[in-house]
Amino acid sequence: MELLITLFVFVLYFGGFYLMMRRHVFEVLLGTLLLTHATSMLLIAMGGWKPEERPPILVPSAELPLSAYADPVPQALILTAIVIGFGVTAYLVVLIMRGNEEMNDMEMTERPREEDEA
Amino acid sequence: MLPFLLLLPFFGAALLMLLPRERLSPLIPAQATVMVTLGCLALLGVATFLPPSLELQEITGERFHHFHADWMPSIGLTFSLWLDGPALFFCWMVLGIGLLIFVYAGFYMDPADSPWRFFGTMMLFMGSMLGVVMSRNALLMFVFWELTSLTSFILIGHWHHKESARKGAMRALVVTGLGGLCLMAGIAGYFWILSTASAPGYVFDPSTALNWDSLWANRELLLNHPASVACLMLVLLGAFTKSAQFPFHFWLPGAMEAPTPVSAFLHAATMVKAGIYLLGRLYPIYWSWELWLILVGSAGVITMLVGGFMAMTSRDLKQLLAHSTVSQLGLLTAYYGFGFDRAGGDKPLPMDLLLVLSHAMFKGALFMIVGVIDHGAHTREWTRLGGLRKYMPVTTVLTIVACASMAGFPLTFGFVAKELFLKTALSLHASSPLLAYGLPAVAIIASLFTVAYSLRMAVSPFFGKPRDPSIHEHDIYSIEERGDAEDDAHDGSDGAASHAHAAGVHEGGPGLLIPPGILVLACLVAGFWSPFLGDLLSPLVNAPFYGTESGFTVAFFHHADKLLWTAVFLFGVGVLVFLAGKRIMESYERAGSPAIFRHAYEAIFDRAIPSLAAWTARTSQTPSLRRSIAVFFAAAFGIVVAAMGYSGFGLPGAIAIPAGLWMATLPIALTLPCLWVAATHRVLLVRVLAMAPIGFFVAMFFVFFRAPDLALTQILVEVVILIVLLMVLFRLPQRFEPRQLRFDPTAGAIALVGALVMAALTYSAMGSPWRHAPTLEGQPSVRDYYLGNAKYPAMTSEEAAAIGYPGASNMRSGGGTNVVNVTLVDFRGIDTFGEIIVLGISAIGVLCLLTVNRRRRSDNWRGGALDDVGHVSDIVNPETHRQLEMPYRAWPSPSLLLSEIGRLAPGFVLIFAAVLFFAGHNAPGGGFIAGLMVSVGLAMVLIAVSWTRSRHLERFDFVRLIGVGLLVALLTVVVPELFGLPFLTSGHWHFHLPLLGGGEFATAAIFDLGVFLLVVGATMLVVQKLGKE
Amino acid sequence: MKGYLYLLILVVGYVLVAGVTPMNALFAAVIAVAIIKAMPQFPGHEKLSLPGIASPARMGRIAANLAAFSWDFIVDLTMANLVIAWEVWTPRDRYRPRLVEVKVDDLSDFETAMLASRITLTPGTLSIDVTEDRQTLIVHAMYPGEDTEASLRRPIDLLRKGL
Amino acid sequence: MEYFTLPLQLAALAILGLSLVLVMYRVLHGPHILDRVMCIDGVALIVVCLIAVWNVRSGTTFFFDSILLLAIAGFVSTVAVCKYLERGDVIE
Amino acid sequence: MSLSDALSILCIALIFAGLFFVLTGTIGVLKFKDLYTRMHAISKGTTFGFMFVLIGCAGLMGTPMDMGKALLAILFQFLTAPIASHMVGRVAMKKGIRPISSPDDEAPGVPASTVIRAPGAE
Amino acid sequence: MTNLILTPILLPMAGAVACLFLRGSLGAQRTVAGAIATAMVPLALYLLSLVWRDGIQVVRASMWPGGYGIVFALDLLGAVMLCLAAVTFAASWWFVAAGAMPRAQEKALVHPLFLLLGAGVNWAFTTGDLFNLFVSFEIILLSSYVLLAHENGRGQTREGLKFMLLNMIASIFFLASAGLAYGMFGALNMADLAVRIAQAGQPAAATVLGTMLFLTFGAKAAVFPLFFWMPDAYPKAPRGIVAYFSGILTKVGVYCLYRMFPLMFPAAETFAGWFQPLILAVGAGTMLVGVLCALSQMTMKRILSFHIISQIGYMIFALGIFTKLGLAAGIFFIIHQIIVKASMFLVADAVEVNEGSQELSKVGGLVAVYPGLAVIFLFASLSLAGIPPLSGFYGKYALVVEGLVRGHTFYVVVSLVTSILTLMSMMKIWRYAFWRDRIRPANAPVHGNRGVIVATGALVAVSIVVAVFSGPIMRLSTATAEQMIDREQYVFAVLGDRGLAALRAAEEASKP
Repeated sequence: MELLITLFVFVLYFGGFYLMMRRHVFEVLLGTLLLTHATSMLLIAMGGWKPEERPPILVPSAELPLSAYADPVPQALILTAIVIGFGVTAYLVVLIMRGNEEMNDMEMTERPREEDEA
Repeated sequence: MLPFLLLLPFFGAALLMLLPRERLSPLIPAQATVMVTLGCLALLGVATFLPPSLELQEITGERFHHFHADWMPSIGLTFSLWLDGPALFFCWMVLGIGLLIFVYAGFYMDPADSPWRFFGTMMLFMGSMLGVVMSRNALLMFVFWELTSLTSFILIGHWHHKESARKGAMRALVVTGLGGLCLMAGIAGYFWILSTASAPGYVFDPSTALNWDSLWANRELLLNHPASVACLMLVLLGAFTKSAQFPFHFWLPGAMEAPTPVSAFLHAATMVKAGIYLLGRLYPIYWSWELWLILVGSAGVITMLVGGFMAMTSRDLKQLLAHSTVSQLGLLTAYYGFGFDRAGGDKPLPMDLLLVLSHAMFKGALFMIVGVIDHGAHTREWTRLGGLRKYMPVTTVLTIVACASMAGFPLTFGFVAKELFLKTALSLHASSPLLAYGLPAVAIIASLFTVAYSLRMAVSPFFGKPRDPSIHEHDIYSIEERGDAEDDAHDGSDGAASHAHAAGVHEGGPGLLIPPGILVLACLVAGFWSPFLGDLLSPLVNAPFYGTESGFTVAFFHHADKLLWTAVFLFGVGVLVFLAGKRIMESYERAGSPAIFRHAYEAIFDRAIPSLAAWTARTSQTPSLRRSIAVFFAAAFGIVVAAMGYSGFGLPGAIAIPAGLWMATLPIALTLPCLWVAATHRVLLVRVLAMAPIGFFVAMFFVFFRAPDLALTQILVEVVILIVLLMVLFRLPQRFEPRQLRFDPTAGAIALVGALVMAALTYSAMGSPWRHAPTLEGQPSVRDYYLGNAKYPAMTSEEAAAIGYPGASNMRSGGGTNVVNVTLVDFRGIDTFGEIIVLGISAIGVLCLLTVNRRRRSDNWRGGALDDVGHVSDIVNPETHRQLEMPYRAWPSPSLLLSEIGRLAPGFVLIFAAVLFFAGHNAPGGGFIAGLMVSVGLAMVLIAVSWTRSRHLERFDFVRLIGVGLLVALLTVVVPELFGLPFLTSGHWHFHLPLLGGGEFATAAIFDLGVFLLVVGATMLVVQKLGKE
Repeated sequence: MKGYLYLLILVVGYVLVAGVTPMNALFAAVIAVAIIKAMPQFPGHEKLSLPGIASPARMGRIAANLAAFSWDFIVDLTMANLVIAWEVWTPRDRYRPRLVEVKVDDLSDFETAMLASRITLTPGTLSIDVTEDRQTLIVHAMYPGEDTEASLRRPIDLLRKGL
Repeated sequence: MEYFTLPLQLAALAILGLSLVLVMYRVLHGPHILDRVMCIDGVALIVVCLIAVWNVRSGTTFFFDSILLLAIAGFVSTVAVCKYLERGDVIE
Repeated sequence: MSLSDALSILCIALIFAGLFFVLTGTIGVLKFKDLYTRMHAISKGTTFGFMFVLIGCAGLMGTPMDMGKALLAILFQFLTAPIASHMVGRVAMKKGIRPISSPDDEAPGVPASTVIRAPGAE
Repeated sequence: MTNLILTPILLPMAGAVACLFLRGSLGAQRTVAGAIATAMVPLALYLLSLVWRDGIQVVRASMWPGGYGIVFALDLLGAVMLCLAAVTFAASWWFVAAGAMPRAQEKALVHPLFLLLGAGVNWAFTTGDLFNLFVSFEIILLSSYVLLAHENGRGQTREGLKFMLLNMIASIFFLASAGLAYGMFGALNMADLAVRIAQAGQPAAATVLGTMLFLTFGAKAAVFPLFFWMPDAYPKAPRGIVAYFSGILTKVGVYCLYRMFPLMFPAAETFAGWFQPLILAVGAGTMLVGVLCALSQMTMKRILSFHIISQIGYMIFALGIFTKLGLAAGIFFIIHQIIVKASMFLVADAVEVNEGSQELSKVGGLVAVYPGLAVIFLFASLSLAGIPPLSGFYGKYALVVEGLVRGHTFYVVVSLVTSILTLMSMMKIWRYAFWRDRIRPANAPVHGNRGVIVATGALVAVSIVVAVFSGPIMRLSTATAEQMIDREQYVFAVLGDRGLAALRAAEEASKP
């Protein structure tokens, strides 16, 4: 699993980084989505993977050792990160829309003119 | 006493700044300034004549008034003042001349010409100058040193409407500021040398290390350190720039754009002497170095020569004086330069108090006189003036006497000083004959110029016929001549002068003549009584610094043999030079004045640096978003790769993949084409759709990693983001333009490196043995702690006591079996608290974006997604699909089926959300997931039935819901405080109800409720506002 | 009536998922009522407040008809999938698709919707849309025959009887 | 449970994997955007099945919520995209 | 062989039956020539397969709650799958994608037997 | 009062909630926000005195022991930053409340957003957990995005987008680094992490992790190659609030760097070999590039924005020196910089509010009309340029001395060159806007607003206070630096004696 998740992380990061560097803002937005995914994958990998693990939901009846459960810490972190990413993305999406509305420019190569500062 | 003396002018300045200037007479500033100066003089008098009752200075062996307060002893900055000899002398000089000039300025300046600012700044300057000379600590001196530069800047630019004034001020500031920085670096260098030096018996004390006396006492350390030459150079740069020494002399003439009192006070009498003063302080340390001679001596004589020549060739009397000041400052500098290996023995020269004093007197007077001439004749160009003696008799007399002093004519004070200088120059001995004879020779040539321009000053304006008769008429050509016709209200050379245009050429009033008159008189008196003056000043030269036998032995014709002949020679040839002066000037002007150093300055500061700056801004700063991001990535990855390379970051060996896991390669393999489509397709919507499976695959990986909560959240977030994206999408252009689709190899390469870096980090971190190792001494790892304490209390009372909350042990446990949820609401509840705030802010932000100042520009608005996407030929493949030739028209209403059955479905969603919410603590779910679920359900309702059938959702104030959610969460965070517990402490109880069975309740559930409400509010606010667009 | 059915489904759904305890049932009822009351567009919102209790006989008839409807449905569904499977797994393409109209002018909106769903899950047919006047259901049929329209209307009767 | 042996599991997963690949072809290739939309729903269902089988394989039941959610997700996204394509606005 | 064993085997059989239908649906999606016919495949095949797989898996795992969730999911799916396909078909019609009338129909005219009244055309 | 150190976080949050409920009334919002903004200053000062007197203050969220639950720990560094944030916040708030922006805009939730921003900043200064720091960063960033684009015109959306995207990248780096910190060392608590890094003895992993964190916080602090998001965005921020942006937000990044390196990566083999050259080089580049870019700008706020960057370079340089005196100089510099930079922006805003523009080509001759503003500007700008005896000098000088003593001569030279260029560009503003003949843009508002000048003056007065009490403040900085260097204090406060013992043992073991 280590190799696989590494591969997945690689693929997602590659796509994310590449899209972030494109000229069209919408591609950049997709890039941020991919980067969020990639980072989630990176974080989930940090908990390690063992074949016999169970989800970190305790089974009171079965006296299982703690090592039988998956690491809850990265999961909690990712949950927080996903939510934050969600909030940021929602805002970003609307910002892009507004930016396009105002500047009529999806590429963002020019600085807005200073006389806009009225 | 000393602090009062020092701070009095500052208080005065502050007072002038704070007084209500509208209501008070504009004469008050001048009067106040004079009063303050008098007050300072009084204090200084007391300090001078009251014997210092304080302790004996160990090093200097003399008794001074001194004052010490710690400021920042660790970096060598202490508030140490003293009134040793030179300080005392300079204080008297500053205050004395200051008093005269302030009186003069009171009459000179137009009361309408910002007198508050002017006198306030003048006072500030006076205080700073006092600070410079009174500081015992070199760094403290630097503090005031910079203040003088600054006040000078403001004063030069007093008439800021003139471009030349602004330029001159800027130039003065930059040059002196640069020098100031060098000085600071030099002082820092001293501190460095002293702090790292070691010598037998030497103890480094940062608080006193930079005192002048301690610098002198430790001069051996300073001289023998390898960096001492660099330090010397730096400090000298400071002094040279301040005193306008070659090659930094050019700023001083430019500074003459200032009002005349300023020129007289700052740029003739006092501020430019600060550099000389500094040389005087350093001289006892360095005098035995030949390097000192080379640097200081040659700078001095060259400045003398250049200044003298420039003065000769000036038309403007004020410029003439400015250049003469440069020249005289060169003389003062050269005086110190000549200290090396004097014939008289291994004794350093006495401090040049006589020279300084004499220069201050005659130059201050002359500047004021030029002001009077300007005032009376409306021009300062001697090529226009002439025969003024008829109109300005007093001025004529004063000028002649002052110029005599400047030229060093016998019987004047200037002669005494000049004699002292020539004596020193002619007795110079150096290792190289070039120095030993060259420097005095140059100095003597420069002195010729001195005679010549003194004559020019004294003769040309006053005798002969007016060279330009028009100046007697009532015109204002002088204004035009100086090229600032733009503003005649404030123009003229001086403010007051402009009022006098109508009066023709006239003598100045008594207020303008008495102050220079006093100075001129003093020149004469001091000349006659110079032996007495020498006796008076001698004790002020600190004996230990300058040798026990130091001091001035002043007499006329002290060394009658050589000096007399030299003087005669000087005057004889000087007159000849004067006679040839006009021709020299004209040919010089024809040749075009080279002004190399000013041009060099301009080339550097007005052209090179701005263009370098513009270049930097152009290259480093791009408006393009894409390039910003690319550079950002490239830099970041480059640094990380370098870090890996440096640290020998390695990867653990490959780990075999268990058989059943090979299927996990499938989502990875399928992600690649998804990425391909997401990166290359022409239609935005298709790219969005291509992202959706990636989200599912990520959720799959969460499943592989046993993270049910994450899978749930991921899926829900994916859906909500899709809905939001779709709501926005049709306000964007629907398709990419072909040039936007080109592959970008650079981006690809950077992304490849970045992805490799991240993957390598992931892989190596997964192999780390430290993650689940027990932390500290026998404490469980974080993971084990969370798992172990989520349901059952594991904390003993001792442990509870150990962390400061005895008695808390019984309460402590998460009280739930879903460890992730317990972590979210309990172990790391504060993270969740922050996260919901982020969500709330984001929703509010969307609200703001959509409502505040919304101006939609119609031409920018690209709507009409329907047709745009529908008829795109590359979507509807023309080979396989042709337009349906059926009269099938658009439906005006939404789908019947969707609204009939689609509205059943949300009920399931909502009820399932309730399940997830209540189950959350013990099974996958929780407030956040339930909240998203409810939002999805509500969004589904809206999609199915449109706003018309859900008015209450349309009108609902979700901001308030966000507020309620935040409030609930905040209360759960804060309430434990009331019980004296740390915030967010939760408790949980089992309860049993009849008939219904038992249950469990944790206060964390209330927190979860807050989360739930906020999530619903935030998500729905976004959906609502976007949907109503 | 529809409201109660919906309520029942919701409560059962909750209990099924959350565990069969009285506590959960109570919870579920409260939440389900709240949901239905809060969302006026949910079926039954208007009628939920009426205390109309059907007679046991009628309830029994409804249950029986529902069962019949369900059985019919399951059979049809299975058939549909087998047909698709046959079409997919045999090399020859047999389908001759057409668009077919089904008159639904005598049905209420909800019944139309139910029928359309039903049609989608029957062999070889897929409901595409209802015309604007709500008179006709447009159906895509893989194997249209003469009796397609009639056979498609068959579930309506079952439905009619059921509710 | 013990009858669901590893080969069977792998076979089940392989079938699902194959289905996933096939349906992904439509998602990625189209040709019409509606094909993609329709098949995304299919992807969601197949992923659901994958998760279900995986659950059985790893012996946990905590993923049934995800299953329900994925089904909901597939439906909502399909409807939303269709509505977008049809009317330009998702919520009107 | 106990009852539970039998049930297990039944469940496994259900799973594989479901998988068969899922695969059928997906192959159909690949094989059929136009959008509408593909919709047949996906809306029937995968939904049906999904039901079997879910019931099978829930049966194997055994807790009633899981079965409840599976049933809820299936119910939901049956409720929504027709709607989804209807939405797709509706948009397809609206976008003017014409259905083919036979598998080898590449560029046919309007199918003769089909009469579609345009709403509001009269 | 167990939770006193959390009041600076919770109080503004409560205020924000109240403002959300009082959405209809601007007056009520102002009352609430103003009361909180004002109360924060004494509160922060009290907390500073508390920390000064009693040592590091620790609160353990939900009572979980340090290393497991989230720990909030306020040491001197954090307390100093809290004070600065509170002062800047108050000044900035009063500027807004004096009517710097149109009423309708101000009513549109500016106050709650600003309060949340303040809460987030205070949070970042207080927390002791790496991931929690990330969360607080997100609060800060999202509220600053929203505030930045709030006015919805003047190209704010576009600049807001750039600001947001580049910060998002930094956030992603942060998230990845936090994850890696857990993955590599198994801890998120910063003290725990410090102990574990020391225990693990894996310089390679520590180096890479530290580099990632450096990039993250460097990006937030707008250091040289990573600063693109900032100079275009800040001039577009709402009037008044921009002072808080400029004063505090980038310094949060600097604060994190100051927190991170002494605590986690002081080990010689990682720091001296890699981090020090890196930090110094980045610092030098930041100083120079920032100031050079500033020189070529023609609007006040853009000039000032680039100066933020340039001055960040000094702080980074101070970190690179990494000695007690160097860090003390850096902290002094931060103290000075936050206040002065905020007041500079307020000056620019005051000009904009009164004259309708802050472009140098459009305004001129202000010294005659607004003498008070001119004095304020002069104090602030000279202080920024490091002219003694104003507050900018001391930090700079201490930096120069310590740089020379530690042999970083090249960087000292760079800092001096930067200094003169700073002076030049400050005087450029002075020359254009304050000197010259009076120019007034056509769209200048009819009625000036003197209230904003008063708010500006108050902040400048604080900077003068800093200059006057530079001695005590230098002592405070030195004490702070001592506490930073002596990481055992922090570890002990957070983890107790077991943590301390573990740290000591690890340090013993790592010594050859």
